[in-house]
Amino acid sequence: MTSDQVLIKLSSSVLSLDEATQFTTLPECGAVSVFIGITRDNCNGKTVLHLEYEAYEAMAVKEIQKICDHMLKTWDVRRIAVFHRLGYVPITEASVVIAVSSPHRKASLEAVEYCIDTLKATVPIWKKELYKEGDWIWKTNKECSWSKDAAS
Amino acid sequence: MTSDQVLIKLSSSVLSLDEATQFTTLPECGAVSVFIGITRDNCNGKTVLHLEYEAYEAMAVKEIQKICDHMLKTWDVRRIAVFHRLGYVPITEASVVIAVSSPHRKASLEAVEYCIDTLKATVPIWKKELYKEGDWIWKTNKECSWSKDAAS
Amino acid sequence: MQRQSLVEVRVLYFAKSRDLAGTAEEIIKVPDRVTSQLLLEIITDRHIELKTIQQNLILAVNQDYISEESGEIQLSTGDEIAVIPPLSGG
Amino acid sequence: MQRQSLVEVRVLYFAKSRDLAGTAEEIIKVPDRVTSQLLLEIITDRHIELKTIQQNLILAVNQDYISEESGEIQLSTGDEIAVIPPLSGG
Repeated sequence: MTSDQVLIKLSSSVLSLDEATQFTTLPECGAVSVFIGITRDNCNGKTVLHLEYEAYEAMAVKEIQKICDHMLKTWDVRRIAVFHRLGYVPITEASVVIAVSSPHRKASLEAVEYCIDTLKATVPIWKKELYKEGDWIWKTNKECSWSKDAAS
Repeated sequence: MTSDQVLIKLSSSVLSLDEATQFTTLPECGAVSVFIGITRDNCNGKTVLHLEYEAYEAMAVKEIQKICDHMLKTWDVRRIAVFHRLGYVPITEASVVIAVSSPHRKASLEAVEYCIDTLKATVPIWKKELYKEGDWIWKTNKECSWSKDAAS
Repeated sequence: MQRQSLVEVRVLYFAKSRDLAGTAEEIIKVPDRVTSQLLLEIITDRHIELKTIQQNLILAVNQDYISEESGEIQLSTGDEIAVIPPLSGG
Repeated sequence: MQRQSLVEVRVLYFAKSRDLAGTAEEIIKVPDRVTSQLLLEIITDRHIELKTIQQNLILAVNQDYISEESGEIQLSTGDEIAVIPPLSGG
């Protein structure tokens, strides 16, 4: 969904970094800070083949919108793009792209960190990690407050 | 200049965000943090037409390499790209692109902030800001320790 | 306790909760006034395998997280309940 | 003071220092042992207009910043001195 200042996408195809940075680039903004979360090839010694992401889509968008509202209230940021991948994601492809623009850099740097941290804590999206040995596991973010056995 | 882990470029053409993120993306890295410094259209109420950047090129590369060496020693980061524009830069084009990759995001987020802050304080590059009214000024970063009248 | 009616709600299951429940969604009848704890109990009684991760589940009603702090919740026919395992987005 | 020789060095001027000096570079003779303060004095004596921003200049020798803390510096023929105004990169 889009408003003037926020662009949120859940996508089953490759996320566009260019689209995120183009949406956030404004003449009055001297800074764009970007965070890209990428599919790693290993976790705790096991070789990861690929990921599969699943979302409660309507609520995920709603929770991301809340995060963005808080960012717009807290920092002098002007545009925010948050893209999250769904479905099959191979190694080294992006699972999340966040871009934030501000007139001066401190705001965008702080806001992008807040965004990824809070996304991991509140947005109903789940990652299945599939291993070379054929097994798989649903992961848990350590940021998730109701997990009793938070792993990475 | 390039090494295995660091890519530094001073360029008179458009900086490539794709090149920076492709260089830094590695299978063992779950995070890439990016900072893009963009040409703003105004400064203290004056309309900026464009910028012109100048560098003491050999020393600029050397100072950027020192920054990167410090980042590699201080954080678990794996690849760093630092691109800076030289010459004429129009409004909304990037003057600097920094990308940093790490297995986990905290390192890349902290390191990219350190990089832009320290670049502004130590790297011999100068920005001339040209205004609509026909005048211009050589700017001063407030991070520059030997400036007696630091402005923005 | 106040007299209660039953309402029909849609329950959605995701990730590990869907694997354990054996379904992505279902329609069930629940009391129209419940706490989140009671609602979770009702749901995990229907799918016993969910008991193994009950401590790691929370619920959302109409796309808003609820918790014990939410107190007693008023439900209506057609409401959507989501059974949410620990998150791993980002 | 120890007996001194003169050496030929290349001096580079950038940004505002180049505007005020009226040149991007020149070859000059300087003592082979100097402090940064003395070296800056020698350079700004050659280009009086630089006096207006002398407080905002530092020097680099062979691409390394120097300062009063550097103490006395040994110079050789062919060394490169840069006159560096306040930075504005990034």
